[in-house]
Formats: sequence, structure tokens, C-alpha cells
Amino acid sequence: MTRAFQGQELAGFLRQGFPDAVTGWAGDCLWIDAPRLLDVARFLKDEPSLAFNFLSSVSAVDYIDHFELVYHLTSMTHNHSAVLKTRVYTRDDPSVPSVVAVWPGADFQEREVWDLMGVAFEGHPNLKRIMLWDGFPGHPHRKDFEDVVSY
Amino acid sequence: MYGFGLAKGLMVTLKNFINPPFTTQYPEERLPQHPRFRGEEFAWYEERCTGCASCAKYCPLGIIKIVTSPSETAILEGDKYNIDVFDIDIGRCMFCGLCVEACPYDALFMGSGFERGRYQREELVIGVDELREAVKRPSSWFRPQLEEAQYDPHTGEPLAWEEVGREQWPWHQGEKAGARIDWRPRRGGGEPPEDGA
Amino acid sequence: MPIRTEPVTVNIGPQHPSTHGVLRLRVTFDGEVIVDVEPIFGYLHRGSEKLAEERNYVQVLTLTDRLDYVASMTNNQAYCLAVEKLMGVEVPLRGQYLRVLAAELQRVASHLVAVGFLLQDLGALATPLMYCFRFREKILDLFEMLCGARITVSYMRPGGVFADAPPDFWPALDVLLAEASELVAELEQLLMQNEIVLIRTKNVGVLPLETAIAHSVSGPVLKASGLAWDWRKMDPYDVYDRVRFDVPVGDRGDNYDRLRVRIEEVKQSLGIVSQCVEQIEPGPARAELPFVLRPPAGAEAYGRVEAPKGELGFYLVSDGSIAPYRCKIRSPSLINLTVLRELLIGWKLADMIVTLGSIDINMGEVDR
Amino acid sequence: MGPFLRDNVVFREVYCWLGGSESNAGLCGGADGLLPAGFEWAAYFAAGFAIILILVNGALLGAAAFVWAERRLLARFQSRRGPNRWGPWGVLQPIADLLKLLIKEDIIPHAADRVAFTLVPIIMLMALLLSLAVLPFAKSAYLVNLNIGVLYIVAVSSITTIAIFMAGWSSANKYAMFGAMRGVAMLISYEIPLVLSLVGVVLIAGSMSLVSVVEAQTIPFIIVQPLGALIFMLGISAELNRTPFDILEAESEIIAGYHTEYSGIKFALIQAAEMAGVLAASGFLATLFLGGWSGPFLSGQLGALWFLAKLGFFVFLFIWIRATFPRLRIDQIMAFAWKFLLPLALINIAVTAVQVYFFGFYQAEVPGEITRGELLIMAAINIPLALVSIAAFGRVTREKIRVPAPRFEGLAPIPRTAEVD
Repeated sequence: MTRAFQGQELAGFLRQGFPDAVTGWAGDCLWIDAPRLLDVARFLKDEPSLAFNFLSSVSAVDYIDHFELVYHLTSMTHNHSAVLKTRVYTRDDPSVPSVVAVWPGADFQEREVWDLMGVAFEGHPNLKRIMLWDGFPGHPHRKDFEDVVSY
Repeated sequence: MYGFGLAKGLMVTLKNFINPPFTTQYPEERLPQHPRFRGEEFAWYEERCTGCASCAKYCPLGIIKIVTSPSETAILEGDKYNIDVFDIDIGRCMFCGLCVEACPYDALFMGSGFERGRYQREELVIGVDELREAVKRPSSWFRPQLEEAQYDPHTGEPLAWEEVGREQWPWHQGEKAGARIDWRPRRGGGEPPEDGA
Repeated sequence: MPIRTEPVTVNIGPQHPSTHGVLRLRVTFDGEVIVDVEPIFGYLHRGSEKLAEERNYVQVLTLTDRLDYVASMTNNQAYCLAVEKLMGVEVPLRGQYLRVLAAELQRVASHLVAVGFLLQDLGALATPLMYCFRFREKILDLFEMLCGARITVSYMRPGGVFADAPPDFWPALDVLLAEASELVAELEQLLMQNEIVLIRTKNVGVLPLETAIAHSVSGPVLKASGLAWDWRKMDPYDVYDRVRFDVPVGDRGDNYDRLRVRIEEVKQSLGIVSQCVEQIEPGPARAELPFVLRPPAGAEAYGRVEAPKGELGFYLVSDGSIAPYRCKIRSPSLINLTVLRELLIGWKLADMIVTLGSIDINMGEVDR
Repeated sequence: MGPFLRDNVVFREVYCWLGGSESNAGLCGGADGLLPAGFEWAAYFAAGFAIILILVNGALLGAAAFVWAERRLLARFQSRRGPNRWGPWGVLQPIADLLKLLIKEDIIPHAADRVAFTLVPIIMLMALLLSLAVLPFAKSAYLVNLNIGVLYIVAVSSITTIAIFMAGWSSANKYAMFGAMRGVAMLISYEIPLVLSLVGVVLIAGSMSLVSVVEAQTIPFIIVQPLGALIFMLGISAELNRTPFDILEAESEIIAGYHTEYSGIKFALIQAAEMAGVLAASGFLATLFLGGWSGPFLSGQLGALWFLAKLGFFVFLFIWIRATFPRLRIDQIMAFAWKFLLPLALINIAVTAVQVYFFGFYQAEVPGEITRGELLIMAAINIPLALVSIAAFGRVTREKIRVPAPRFEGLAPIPRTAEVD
């Protein structure tokens, strides 16, 4: 069975290296402060006892007052999984550090989050729209997106 | 060595060359179909339909259009409505069968054919009169009572509304499709809900 | 005097016989050798995730059939697992067996499509494709018997399957299982020793294991690179912990290994189906759930399944209403394509077509 | 009147029937024909036209028949029925295809080089029909008995290379350009093993004329010259870009290769040339290696039937291979030609030359005369030799399974933000 890391347990691991990075936990997810995301990610991947080398999925959820980015991680060496979350509170061009440097698999998923939700990723090698054409106005997955294009 | 793998491949194709072909010639020969096949022409029993439009509400694409008018007889006793318009636009329908699943009175059944193609898009809308006169060979999809009766729409006789039976689905007792009632225990125990809101 | 050559950019465009759907690759060639590849998606983007936010939980199911339209059973299974995690529902045993049985049959059908079209890309004019589709046709007839439709099945419901299998399904399934091994043997005899297939696929498009894991590649592509990672074994859902099967593994991670892993998986899946047929007992096929589901507000769940293309995941967030607040789909084909540049640069045009075919993508799932 | 036309049956009959008079009594036996005396030239023209009519229509209808046969047989290999709606067993299907293609709009791309674009189908068909001139269909039923028949075939069949490159270049389409470049590379490098494989046959037969090759085949040369037959078969299937060498029009890679832009009647002609090409190639194979019209009995009267049977066998073989094998890659095809076929051809020539000298000239009464017994001995030597050399050189080519390709660090990747189109 894949053991799901509890938020608290994961926070314990992070306390020594990144005292101020953890902003909270609930059940099996852990909230991380957005600017510190990249080094926490690198730590989670390189730490031999954690070894989260497989990034399952990057998702973004629009909670009207803030965007939440959800990273589902898995370790293929220890067969355990964890959920990492960050929050961005601005609605006009929110941005989060890109984790492509740590997990290249996030390349297309981050482009899709940028394309459909509008959350930019600094440090992404080729941040372009992936699903929609470049001139598309707005980001459709946002809750306040009104359908301006189709007739 | 160089040639053996290739030769084995040739033998496989030769074996298939000799065996009879696998395909059937469609208009003349037809493949046997299973009674559960979700066909195109819907079987609709007006005697059972109360015009509650649960099917229209539950259809993911919203392509069922129902217009009812209050029937003149015994309005107070909640007599059934007259159904003036009952259009199913099978031009946009994906035959998922959720409308049949949602119908609380087993009035709507999936059809069993797939040859109702037309040249104009408007003709793809099944009107209420066509539903009335259609020869009703309902598919047994989501209708276990037809399955227990081993009814096969492709070979069996058309069924009138009395013979088609009705399944007591657990959720049909306490809840109209779409209304919000807390979840009833197994249908064996408990009395019918008081308010029925 | 070196010949002056300049790279030419060709659109292996959305309309091309072997891009397995509407994928557009902007490829820069230096002669026949690929210098740079850039995939462009979006031609089949239907906005399924946004659509899911305005439909109730059972209506979203009809959306999931159309994601990976070659393996709709496993899409349903992934979605239903996510909803059941959201609602905390326990699926009765017979329902789980029926689900595993349908999912494994769908895996066989999906791998047959992958192998058949890979050979079509190699140039064998539709003959292996026809043999694969003949075998797949038999499986689709079983699906029609099971749920009334062949491709867009929407057979499963949160809480189990929509209805039990009809009585004449089981003898038909036994007939299929009897002749299945002989059909697979015929396919293997035609393909696996064929020198031309060997010389075209061995050592071509080699994907080292570290690159595969780093690029979050999953499914047969990852197994071919040497790691026996299969979610049915690592995190068993439904009844996968009660059936015995082993995970085929390749050693070099080239096109030939991916082809061999898929054919091995077909055999394993047929084994699982026969075990399911033995172990299944009568009982309810579906949990007693209200007609319109209302998960608790603020609940979220990530249901993942080992789909034929890789790890298919649904991340559902509920706000207490009858429709999901957010439904994110983790599509294996899109993420397996991140590794396309590493696999293609430096190879020839003919190898590009074969490598793309061996990754086995489905554009309905890539573009959602 | 040239000598070669005199012994052509069809020509002589039509000419004498129309223009027979005492001036050409030697040929026509003095009976005066329909036309008055002065119109020999009209009779000559009519007779020539009759032959062309027969040959060209024979080739094109043969192409249509081959299209039908290929679709039906391919279908049966894939366990399905081929076209069977038009006419009994779908016999009128090629006619229906032809009519459809005639009606279809004949598009010439805007940026195309119009002259070269329109010339291509004509050249391809011309090359094919020219090569049919020397083919002996029956005992004395051939258009001409060139004494350099074999050389003539190979020379004419290489015209298609120019036509293919013209098609690729003139249709201003990147896929067509890929197809054309591949075509030129492949076709030229397969000419050499093709020609060398025929040297063995010519050595034994003592002359290049196909008619004498057929007469010299007391034993079908496929047994005496197994290596030559194999190389010729592989070479000719590369010339016609049949599987496994069909990279010219690799549907899955470069859509339709050199004839991507062709439509309507031009496309029909290119397809007809290609299909009739397979018939012609099977005809040459039958003539050179299976003894053309000389069958075990009644070969005088039933010569044409024997020829058709052997032609049908090779056509079936081509279709069978097309149904089964995938395609090779361009560099593997080139390695196959230069490292596998060429050495085999050279070995074949060396061995045949020694045998022909030993049997034909060393102590034979009539120089160049090889008896049936000696041919059997040669066969006994050549067949094991063929197996050994194929095994040896097969290993050479198999070693060349590609080691993973060198990375392209040198070439800086094109910046991806540039939006080209």
C-alpha cells in the first residue's frame, strides 16, 4: 500500500531545514509559503529518507480570494506519497516559482496551469499557452471568467 | 539468422489468407446485438409519462424539450399533464442513457436500432407524435424487469405500456430525481417520507 | 568543400496519418535527422474540466468516457474511485470484481490499439492492425453485452457498476478467454521475431530510467525503462490485491521493449480476467447511494488508477453542492509527452514516427 | 520496313491485309490488300497503331487488373473481403476508381513548377511502356527481339528515377521533397545490384535477347542462379518501391511522398504506372528466371498461358510480401544494398563465370553450349553457395543495429519562442 504522509509528519521533517517555510497542515496535505517552494521541493527530492522523485500532478484551484496550487508527490523508492500546497493571494498576474528545475515532468502541467488558470511560474523555460491559441483573452478556468470568445 | 523471422511472419499471413474472412457484409448480413444495446429511437410510453421532465433535467446535454399544459379533467386530484411537446434531439444526443436512468416512472426506454440517420439536422429531432406512433421495442438498458423477462427487442414483439413492467428503484420511493431529500435507508425498512418535499 | 545545408522546419501537422490524433509537431530537420521538436497541443481541447464544474457527479461520468476514448472503462474507474474517496463509500465485492474485469478487458483492447497502430507506423500495411482489431472487436462485443455501448461505455457509477452483468455475458467471456491466448501467440509470431521490426525498433528511442522518473513518465513507457512500477501493485485499489499478476519490465527502454511490455501486459490482463471469473460471487453490484450525490463541503480527493497509458488521476474538490467545485484530470499521455524532446532529437524522421507510436498517446486525453 | 517489324505476327498480318500488293510480295505473298497500290504507308501506319493499341491497352488494363487483384488479396490476407460491390467480386472496382479519379479536380499547387509537374506522369508511363517492348509474351508474340534486351530493360527502368525527383521538386511540398530525396538515393543505389544480378543469367544464356534467354532455359534459371534471382527480386521491388522498400511513398512518415500533391488524372496515371510496373517486373522475373513461355508441355500453343501463370505467381509473391512486412529505414536500406546485395552479386558473377568457362568453353564441342546435365551440376553448386553467403552477409548487416544516436550538442536548438507560421 502507498503510505500517505500526514501533513504534521512532513512538517516535522521540514522544521530543521526550513523553519519559516511551513504555513500549516491539515490531514495529509501541507501548506508551504510560495517563495520557498523551490528549495523545499529540492529538499524533498534529495533527502534520501523522503526521496520524492516522482511528481504525479500539478493542479490549481481558484478559491475566489486566493489560488491554491496542489502538488501530488510520490516516492518511487519508498512507495509513499505526499500532497504539497501553496497559496497565492493576488488575482492579477499571480506567480509562483517553477519546479521544472527539480521535476522536469512539471513542464507541460505548469504551462497548462498558466494557460487555463493564469498563475505564472518564474523560471519556467518555455512558459507559453499550451491548450489555447496565443491570442486568447483571459484564463477560462477562473471562476470569474465570462465567455467572451464563443458566440 | 536473417530470414527465419520474416518467413514465420509470411506463414501467419498465409494462414489468415486461407481462413474464412472475419468481417460480415453489413446490409445483407447483420451482427447479433445484445438486448442491452442503447439504440437511437427512444421507446416512450405516454400513458406513464407525467411530464415531470426529470429526464430533461438529468440529461447532461439538455437536449430533451418538454412542454406540458394542464389537462382539463380533475386538475385538483393531480391528474397527469397533457404533453404537447416532447422533442429529443438525437442529432446532439450521445446515447448515455442517463435520461432513462432518471425517469421515475419507467416511461422512457432506450431504443434498439441505430439506423435512424437523416440528411437534414431538423429531421434528427424525434417529435412527440413520432414517439407516440413508433413501434415500441424498448432496449433492456437499466430496465432489469425486461432482462428478467428475457425480452429481446431485436426479435421480440413490440410491448405495450402494461407489459413493460416497472422496477422499484430504491431511490424512487423517497425522492423525485433532482429534489434534495436525505438518503433513505435500504428500501426494506422505514415508512414513506412525511413531507415528500 | 562542405555542402551548405540549412535546417528545414516541417509541420508534422495536426492532420497527419501517424500522430495518433490531432497532435502537431513543429520539427526542424537537418536532412533526415531531427534537430529540434516542439509539440503543439490544443486542437482537441473541449474544456472537460470546466464542463465538469457545471454537471452533477454522475453526469461528469459521461465526460470521462471521452477523455481517453480508447480506454473509457479505466477513465470511469479512476473517476469513480475519486468520488468514492470523496464520499467515503465502500463498494460491494461483486461490484469491485466487475470493475476490475471490465478495466482489464479495456487494457487489453487499448494495448491492441497501441501495438496495431505502432506496426502501422512501421509500415506493415494494416495487416497486424487488422489482426489486433479483430481481437479488439471481440472485446467490444463483450462491452456491448455488459453496458449497451462499445466505446463510450459509462458502465461504472460511484459506488460500483450501473448493473450486474447479464447472464449470457459469462459464457461469451469464457469463449473469448479460450481463444485469446492463441490470438496473442499469432500476433507474437508475426511481430516479435520479424527482423525488420527488430532492426527498426531495437536501440531506437532509448529512454534512461532516471530521465523517465524525472519527467514523471508512467505506464508501459516507464516499465520498459526498467522500473516495475504499477499502481495496481503499489497502491492496490478495488480487488487488485486478491488477484495474482506480475508486472513486465524492459531492460533498455527502447521501442522494442515498450512493444514487448505491452504484449506481456495483455497476457497478464487476460490472466487477471480469468482469475476474476473464478473468484466472483453473487451479491449486490452497487452500493445504495442517493440518486444525486452530495459529498461533504470542503472535501477533496485524488483517485489514481493504472490506466493503459499510465497513471490516470482525478483530483476532485467538493463544496457541498451537487457538482464538483474543481475536477482536475492528471492525463498520462500529456505528461508522457514531456519526454518527447529527449527521445527524438538526433534521430531520423522514420524513428520519430515509431517512437511517437511507441509512447502511445491519445489526444482526447492530452487535450482534454 | 525495319527487320524487327517483319517477324512480328500482328504487324505482318495487318500490313498485308491492308497494303498487300506485288511490290511487297516477298512479305505478303502477293495477295493485294484493301488499299490501292500507292497507300503502303497508310497500311504501315495502321499496322504500327494496331501493335501500340494492343501493348498500351494491355499494360493499362493489366494495371487495372493488378489493382483489383492487390485489393482483393490484401483484404484476404487481413481476413476481410475486398471490394465486392461493383460487379461480381468487385471486378468493376478499378473502373469505378478510374472514373472517380477522372472526375476529381486536377489541382496544380500555386508554387509548383507547372511544366515539370505535368510532365511527371507522362514520363513514368513512358518508361514503363518502353520496357514492355522486349517482353516475349508467347512463342513469337513480342513487339521486338532486341539482341540487347536485358540491358535495354535496366536502362529504361532507370528513367523513373528522374520522374520521381521531378515530381518531388516541382510540387513545392516539403513531404514531396523528402520523398524525392529518398527516392533518388535508393533507386540509384539499387540499380547496381540489379544489373549485376542479371550478368549471371546473360553469361549462361550466352546472349542478352530475352527470347534466346527463354530458349536457353532448359532448367528454370531460378534453380541455376538462386543468388541472381534473389538479388533481382529484391532490387526490382526496391525499384518499384514495394514493401519493405516503400520509403518513397511511406504513408505513415511522409504522407504520400513524391506524389502528395497529385490528384485527378495525374494521380491515376502515376498509380497506373506503378501498378503496371509491378506487372512488368513480374513479367521480367518470369521470363529471366522461370523460363517465360516455355512450359513442360504444349509450350508452343499454350506459351501465353504458361507466361501468365508464372507472372501470376510473382504478382502473388509481391502482394504477399506487401501484406506482411513493415518498412526499413533509409539508412538501413542503403546498408542493405551496398553491404548485402552488392557482395552477393559479385560472388554470383564470379562463380557463374568460372562455371560457364569450365562447362561452356573448356572442352565443349560447340563453344558456349551448356547441356542440361551441366546446368544441374551448376545448380548443385550454386544453391548451397547461396545459403552460405546469405548467412555470412546477413550477419554483417545485422551487426549494424544502431547504437543510440550521437547527441546533437553542436547544433544550438532553434529558440522556441520564434513563432514561424
